[in-house]
Amino acid sequence: MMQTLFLIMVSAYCLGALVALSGGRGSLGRGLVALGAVIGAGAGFALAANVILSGTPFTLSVPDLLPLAGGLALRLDPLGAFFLIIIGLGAIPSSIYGAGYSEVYEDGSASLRLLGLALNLFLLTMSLVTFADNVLTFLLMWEGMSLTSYFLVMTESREAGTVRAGIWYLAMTHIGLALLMGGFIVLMNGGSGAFSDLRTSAASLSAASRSLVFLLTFLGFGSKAGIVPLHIWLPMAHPAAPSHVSALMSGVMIKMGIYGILRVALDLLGGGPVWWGGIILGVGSVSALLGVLYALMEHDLKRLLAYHSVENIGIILIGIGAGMIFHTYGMMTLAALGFIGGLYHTINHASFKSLLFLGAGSVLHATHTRNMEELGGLIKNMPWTALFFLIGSAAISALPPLNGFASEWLVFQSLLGGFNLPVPEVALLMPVAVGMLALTSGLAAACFVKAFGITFLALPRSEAAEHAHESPLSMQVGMGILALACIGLGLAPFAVVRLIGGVITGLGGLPDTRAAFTFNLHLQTPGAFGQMSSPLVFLGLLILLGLTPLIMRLLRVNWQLRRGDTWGCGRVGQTARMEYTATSFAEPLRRIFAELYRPSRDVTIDFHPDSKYFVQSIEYRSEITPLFERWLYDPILRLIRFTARQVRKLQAGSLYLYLAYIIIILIILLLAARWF
Amino acid sequence: MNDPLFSQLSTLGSSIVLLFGIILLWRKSLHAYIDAFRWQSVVLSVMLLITGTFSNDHELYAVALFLFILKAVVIPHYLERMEKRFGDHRELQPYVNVASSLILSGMLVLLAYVITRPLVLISDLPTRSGIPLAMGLIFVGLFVLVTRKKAISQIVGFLVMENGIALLALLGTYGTPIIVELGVFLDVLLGFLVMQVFVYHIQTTFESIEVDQMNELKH
Amino acid sequence: MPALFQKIFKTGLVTETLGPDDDEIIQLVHAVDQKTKHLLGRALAIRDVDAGSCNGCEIEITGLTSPVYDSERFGIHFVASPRHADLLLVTGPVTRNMEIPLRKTYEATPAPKLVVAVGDCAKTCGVFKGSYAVAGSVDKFVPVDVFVPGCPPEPADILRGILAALDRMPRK
Amino acid sequence: MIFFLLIFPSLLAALIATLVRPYRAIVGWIGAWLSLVSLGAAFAIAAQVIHGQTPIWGIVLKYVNLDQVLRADSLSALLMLCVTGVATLALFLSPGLGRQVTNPHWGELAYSPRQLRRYHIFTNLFIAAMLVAVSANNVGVMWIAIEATTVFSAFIIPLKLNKASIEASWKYILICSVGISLAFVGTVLGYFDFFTLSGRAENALNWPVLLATARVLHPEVMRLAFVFLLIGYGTKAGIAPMHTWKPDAYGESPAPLTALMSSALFAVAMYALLRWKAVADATLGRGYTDNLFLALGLLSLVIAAFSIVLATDYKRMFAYSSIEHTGLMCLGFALGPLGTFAALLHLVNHTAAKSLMFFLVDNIEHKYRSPLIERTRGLLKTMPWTGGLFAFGVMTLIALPPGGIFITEFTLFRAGFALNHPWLMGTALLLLAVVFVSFIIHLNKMLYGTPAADDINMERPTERFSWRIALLLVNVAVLVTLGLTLPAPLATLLKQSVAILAKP
Amino acid sequence: MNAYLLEIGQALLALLLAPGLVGFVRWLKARLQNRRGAPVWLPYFELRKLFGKEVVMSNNASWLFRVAPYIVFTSALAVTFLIPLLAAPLPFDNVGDLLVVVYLLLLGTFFLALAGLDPGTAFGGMGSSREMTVAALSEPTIALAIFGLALGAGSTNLGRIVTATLANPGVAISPGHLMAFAALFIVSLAETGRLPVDNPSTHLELTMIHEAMILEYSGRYLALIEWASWLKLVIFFTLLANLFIPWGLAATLTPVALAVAVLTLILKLVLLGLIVAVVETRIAKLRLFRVPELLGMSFVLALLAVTSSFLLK
Repeated sequence: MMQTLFLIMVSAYCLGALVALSGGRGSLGRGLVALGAVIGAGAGFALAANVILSGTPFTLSVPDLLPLAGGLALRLDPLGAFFLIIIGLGAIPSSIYGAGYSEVYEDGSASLRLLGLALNLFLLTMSLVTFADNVLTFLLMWEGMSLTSYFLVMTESREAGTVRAGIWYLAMTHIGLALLMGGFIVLMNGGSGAFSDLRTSAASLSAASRSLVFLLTFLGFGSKAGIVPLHIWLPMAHPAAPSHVSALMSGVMIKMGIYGILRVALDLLGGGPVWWGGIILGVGSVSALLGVLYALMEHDLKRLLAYHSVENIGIILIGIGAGMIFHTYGMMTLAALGFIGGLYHTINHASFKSLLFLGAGSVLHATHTRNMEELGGLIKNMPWTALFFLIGSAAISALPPLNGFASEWLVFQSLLGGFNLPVPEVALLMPVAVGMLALTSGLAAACFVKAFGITFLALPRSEAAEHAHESPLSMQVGMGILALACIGLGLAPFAVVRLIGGVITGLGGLPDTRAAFTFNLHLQTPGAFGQMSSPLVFLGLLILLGLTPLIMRLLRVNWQLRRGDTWGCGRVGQTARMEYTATSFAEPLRRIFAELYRPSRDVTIDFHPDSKYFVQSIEYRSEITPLFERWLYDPILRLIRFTARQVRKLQAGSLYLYLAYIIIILIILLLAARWF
Repeated sequence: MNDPLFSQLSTLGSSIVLLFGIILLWRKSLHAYIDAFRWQSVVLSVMLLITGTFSNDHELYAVALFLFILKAVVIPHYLERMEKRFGDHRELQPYVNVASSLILSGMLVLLAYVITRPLVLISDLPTRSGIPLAMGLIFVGLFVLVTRKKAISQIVGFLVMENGIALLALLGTYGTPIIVELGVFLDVLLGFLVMQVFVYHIQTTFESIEVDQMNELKH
Repeated sequence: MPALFQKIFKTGLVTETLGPDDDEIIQLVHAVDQKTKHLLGRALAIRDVDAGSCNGCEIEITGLTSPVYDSERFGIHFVASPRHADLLLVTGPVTRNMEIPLRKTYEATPAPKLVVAVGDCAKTCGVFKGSYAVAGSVDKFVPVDVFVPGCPPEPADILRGILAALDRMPRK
Repeated sequence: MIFFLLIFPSLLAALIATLVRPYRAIVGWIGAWLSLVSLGAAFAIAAQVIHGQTPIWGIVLKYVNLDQVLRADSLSALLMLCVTGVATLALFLSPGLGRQVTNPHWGELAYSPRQLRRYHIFTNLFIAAMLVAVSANNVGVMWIAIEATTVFSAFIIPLKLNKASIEASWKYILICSVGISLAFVGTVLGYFDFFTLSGRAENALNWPVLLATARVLHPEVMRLAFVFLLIGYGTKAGIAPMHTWKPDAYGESPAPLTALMSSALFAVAMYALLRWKAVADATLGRGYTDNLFLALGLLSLVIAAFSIVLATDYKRMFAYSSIEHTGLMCLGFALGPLGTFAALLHLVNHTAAKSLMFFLVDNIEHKYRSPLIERTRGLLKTMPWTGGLFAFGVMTLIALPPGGIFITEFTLFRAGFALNHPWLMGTALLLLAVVFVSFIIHLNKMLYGTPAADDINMERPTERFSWRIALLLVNVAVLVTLGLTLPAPLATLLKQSVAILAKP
Repeated sequence: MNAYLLEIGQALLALLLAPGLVGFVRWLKARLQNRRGAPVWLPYFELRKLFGKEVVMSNNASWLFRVAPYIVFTSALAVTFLIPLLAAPLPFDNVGDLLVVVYLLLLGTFFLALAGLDPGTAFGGMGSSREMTVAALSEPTIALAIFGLALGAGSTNLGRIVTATLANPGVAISPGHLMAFAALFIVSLAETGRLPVDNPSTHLELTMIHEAMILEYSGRYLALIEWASWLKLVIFFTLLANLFIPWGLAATLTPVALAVAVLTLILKLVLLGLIVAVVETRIAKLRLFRVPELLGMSFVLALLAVTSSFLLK
């Protein structure tokens, strides 16, 4: 059964890729390419569900491939299966959506062949990452995933900025790979690369080596996940890619970083000293806060969403970091709570971020702009997209009863458990994280009021937005599936938590903590630290929402409604220029966090030539300082360029110099040979 | 003749060979370079003959003959032809002036002594005391290559270095096996011919055989 | 802080009380009180529209909210948006520039609604009559329920006007 | 006999090219098809070696004992495969075959018959010299053959006589000649040691004999000798700081020669160095040579990495990439059996990848008529096949899967960490990251965008699939195969070679 | 069954008390301004009036504009089922804890802010922007205050917090508790749009926060929104009162106990109303960009509260 599903998965992706390679044009071609991806993802989803429900891993080993490091070893355990489910969750709707979305490339502005090929291979390699059971298989699939996604990013290579985005993406991802490679190799300690051997060899490593492995892999996976300050590729690459690819990258691919962190830190290394968790927690908090703060300043819809991915990865890491800290102190139930919170947020983020990117894609599809300042009023022409985007916005803002809330609630709960920690210094991390997490979610809500409000509400700010049209059915279906997932995941935390509880059982010595939770309609944390029931909250809201108008009707409330002009203090006509803009919406926060943004303001006023009392135009420009670019990346790049310029001088063109090198090295080595 | 005499002779010969190498550094005209090289080669062939006699190694006679023909006759001939054609009789302007060159070459010979110390200690040949001189000559040849600006002077430097190697082989091992020796001669000849061809090319393309103007290709 | 509250308590209530045997004006006010109770659930939201007045009327209107008159005790309060308002208090002659805003304000007010034109100018354009900038009296543009004469009318007059307008309120 | 089949076809081709004047296309074709014989012979030798036989050249002349002058073990067989493989490719893709003679579009880049004749003579001689070098039993003969490669290749670097190519070849000749002379000094010193121990012997420079006696040789002498050999052959292999000729020569030679030099010639020089390293290791123990290799390897990596950052000329960029890979292989050969294995496999991969790159670069340069990265934009649009393969090649070179270099670099780093060189390997990883990023930047510039020249049509790609592209797909196939799996015969060959080179 | 009736009853009670509380605060403020002021029950009449009026809606507004009031109202109303107005623990105690309460209120704010943007006026956008800014900045304080409360009780469930404090009265005057109370009080002022953050009776658009968002609303929608915001005041006051000083809450569902509970609740609300009125009389509205400083102070207070709880544990 599992074997068959696996074969279906691999062959469907491959067939999809082949169809793409043979052209993949026209609605049939695009449909077939998408079909391959959908079947592949579906089979993967089924396989993963099978593994999780049955609890028995799926294994497959091909020793003839990659014989240098133990062959291609595949093993899908529940943890991998969980992430495979996330892939399925993101891939199925995105592929359906992509079938419609990629129609815009039929005019030859991008290669449909490359897009379809890379998309299917991307999904395949990403799926296989979760299967990898030895180091080389893992790295190979990891790199395959990065490479194919790079080509996906480069789809619209003619657009300005895409090439730059591609470079940054590939560079960051490769630096990540180098770190991973280093980490894994230290972990292998000269032995075999099979994960089962690594678990045993990890125990024999020295504490310093273990910590080195942890740091290297954390940074390596973190660069993929988009932790601050390694996040800078996200806001470049995600907007550049086609939207369904952005959805996959942001919704699914960066989660592989989370998978890797869990796999290595928890599973292979089996946990470590408390500062590991502290680092994860700290990085998570900072990522969450900075992610959302930068998102607030963004007016490019997709860049905004990309920064929110940084934020949500931060939230996930807060949960995981808390879990790691508890794990260190042997507080397994609380540890499980932290991990469950993190993982739950992972799958939730996959659903709502994919949904939001697909929504942004629909907007882009209809208006050809991502600049929020040129959008507006789309809710009238694109009601479905607006509804789906609204659901996504509410979910990402952690509004009950949607899924974002359920997981943030769990993360909060695990942090609140922090007062049980025996060491006060460590325990004090928790309230700080609580504060940052709360600020983050508040700012996220503000940001999505901006994103949804400026994009979809009020009057259209440009010609394009005015003539927007609803996206085709396939795109709506893709978004609809994800919107349902957002609602469903929000309403069934009891089931999801149970599943995740099963997934993490046994990792790093975590016991089966499922019994510590109650799993009826209420979600109850261990020791009844907190309880809630999102289905009941939903039900209650629904009942009240129904009852309120009903009672109002019964009480004979005046039900008349008259349409009129917007009240604007009596001004003659309302135009879009009078609306609040995204910039002005974010202005208070820009001022409040000016220390961070260090905004530059540039106001130019043109006066009428005859009189300085008549202003002709005012140009206002304000930019925020890109902190990390300026203080982290620029110095490194400058250093490299400086070194490069020095090294270039070696090759100065003079033959005498070249011969002199030979003599000098000869003399040095001869003297060395004589005396050393 | 007995061993001490042979030892004396070989050291003397090596010294003379090295001296011709150092003379190069002192002289300033291409013509003098070629002359020095020619005489050096002559001394080297004589040494080969002597060594052949002492060690009863008849292959060395053949080697000596080859060496003489190649390095004392053929190559100097071609060098002179080139010199006549391209030499502008101006003094060579080395990168390092003569005084410094001499001091540096002295230091290089000293370095050769230091480096070849184990060789001298290990070897039981009567010729062993000349080994440092041979190594010194190799260094001096390299030094000429690095500091002299004309293509022809570089060729001479290279040939001097080759002589140094031949001397080293002679003093250390009474010459390498004949097949290698023959191959080496062939290579030297071919290499010289290629270089010669290139000197023509350089002259026609750059209108001068000053090598230091060839620094367009960089970075 | 103690000083502030000391002063508050020392001063006591400054609002004029409404005894049953007071003069006519206060009787009126009582009437308004009664009316609003019945008609508008005792809460009357007023939006003031300055259609071009000399601001004399505005000063008097402001007097309404002062501690002395304290119109709030009758449930009369001023609001920031005509959407929230039940009654428009229009002052001054309607200038050309205020013609459209006045109409729009009227349209923006949800029914049931009333219009009280305050001051002589609102009815006759007063001294501004004939000015190139004046478009006409208030009733030319919106249906006026009550005119309150006076230049400017006293707060009590305004209250009376409001009362009269409430009489015209359509019954449910 | 088998050696005859290996080496003679090239000599025959050179002879034909000499005799037929003026040059005709048929000469090139004959040479190309003859190279297949060499390739077959190389495969036959490899097969014999795998089965445990040691082919030798069993000819005894009266005065000169040629009994074992040529001999093949698995290391030689591996190198023969590399050399003949690239040689076949180079000869088939040589100028003078098919359309390249007459295409007027190329203007000054087209070759005259005289140049083509020269090209075909010396390329074949060059190949023959390399084959002799890898099959020579006597390290002296090996030296001679390698010296000969310098001479032959020097004739064809300036196929077009212009300032740049003459400058490049003069530098090449002098640097390599000096280097190779130093290698001879090393050889002489090695022989000196043997000589002082056991007197005069004709077969003393035969590698197996040398290896067998190596254990009793004097370490002091061997240390000196190895320094000379390292500098000498290292010059030829392009190890820093003796690498300086590489960018110039690669930048200015005709593409097939560059391909041969960057992949085959480099491998041959490395091979010579490895032979001597085995001997030196037997005398000195592993540590000494390993440290030298590590030091120079790392230096090469540093210089190459930072030179690539600011590269403006894509041919020179690939030359620096060669230096980078040289450095990596040096590291590998110093890292025990596993490292040696990885480095050898890396050598094979690099041979396939680099030759592929230089043939593609040739296509690109013909189209864009400029080696500058700045002027070479929009490759994927203008030349979809070349551009695609180019992207594949670059990505393979910077160790992205599915190219084989990914696996070998991984194994190499594994070996390094296993031998407790974390700082060294960490530095190397960082440098590789610098290389990676720089390459990606350059690659992206070339693949996308709009070309500077007006006459290059962006909208309708003119490049079609041809047998020239198909031939290059062989390289791709090799790389992908080696990236995903390791065929059993090759594995045996590699393991045997490692056994020869690295005694654990 | 009785318990569920109690749930409904306390929701109705909250709905009923909300206008009265606002009216009381207004009346008190009027008295402190030496005015007679409107009667306490005026807000009830306002509601009745607004429900009786028609709705005028902007042409630019979308369906969201019409849905938002219901969501705002419903989310606030839903909260009243969760908080211990009269008794603890409630039957719905495990449906939602303090975090659910906070996020349900955020749900209302979210939609109200969207509705503010919908008609496309500058004021609406301004109000939304400011409202979300203040809401976001007060979030961490609330979360930390919850943390502090939960620390004492070992749970975030409201019922548990109440019972824990009742069982251990000393907690109520612990420094952590007091500081958390102060912090939450400041945030309550911000969240419910009171001075010094927002002036509920301002007519000046440029200084508005909450009012600016609802400038476009009229009739029944306005009524719902106003009611919801008054409800919010009750909710926050109840939280302040009953979580920190839980005495008076009915532990059993006897009529007497409930009557006492109602009375104490009203008493507490009156007391808090008094405090608010005094505060509002005493201090002026802060400039918008000084609000973060105030909220920052409350955050520090909350953090200190938590820290001191840790140290005293």
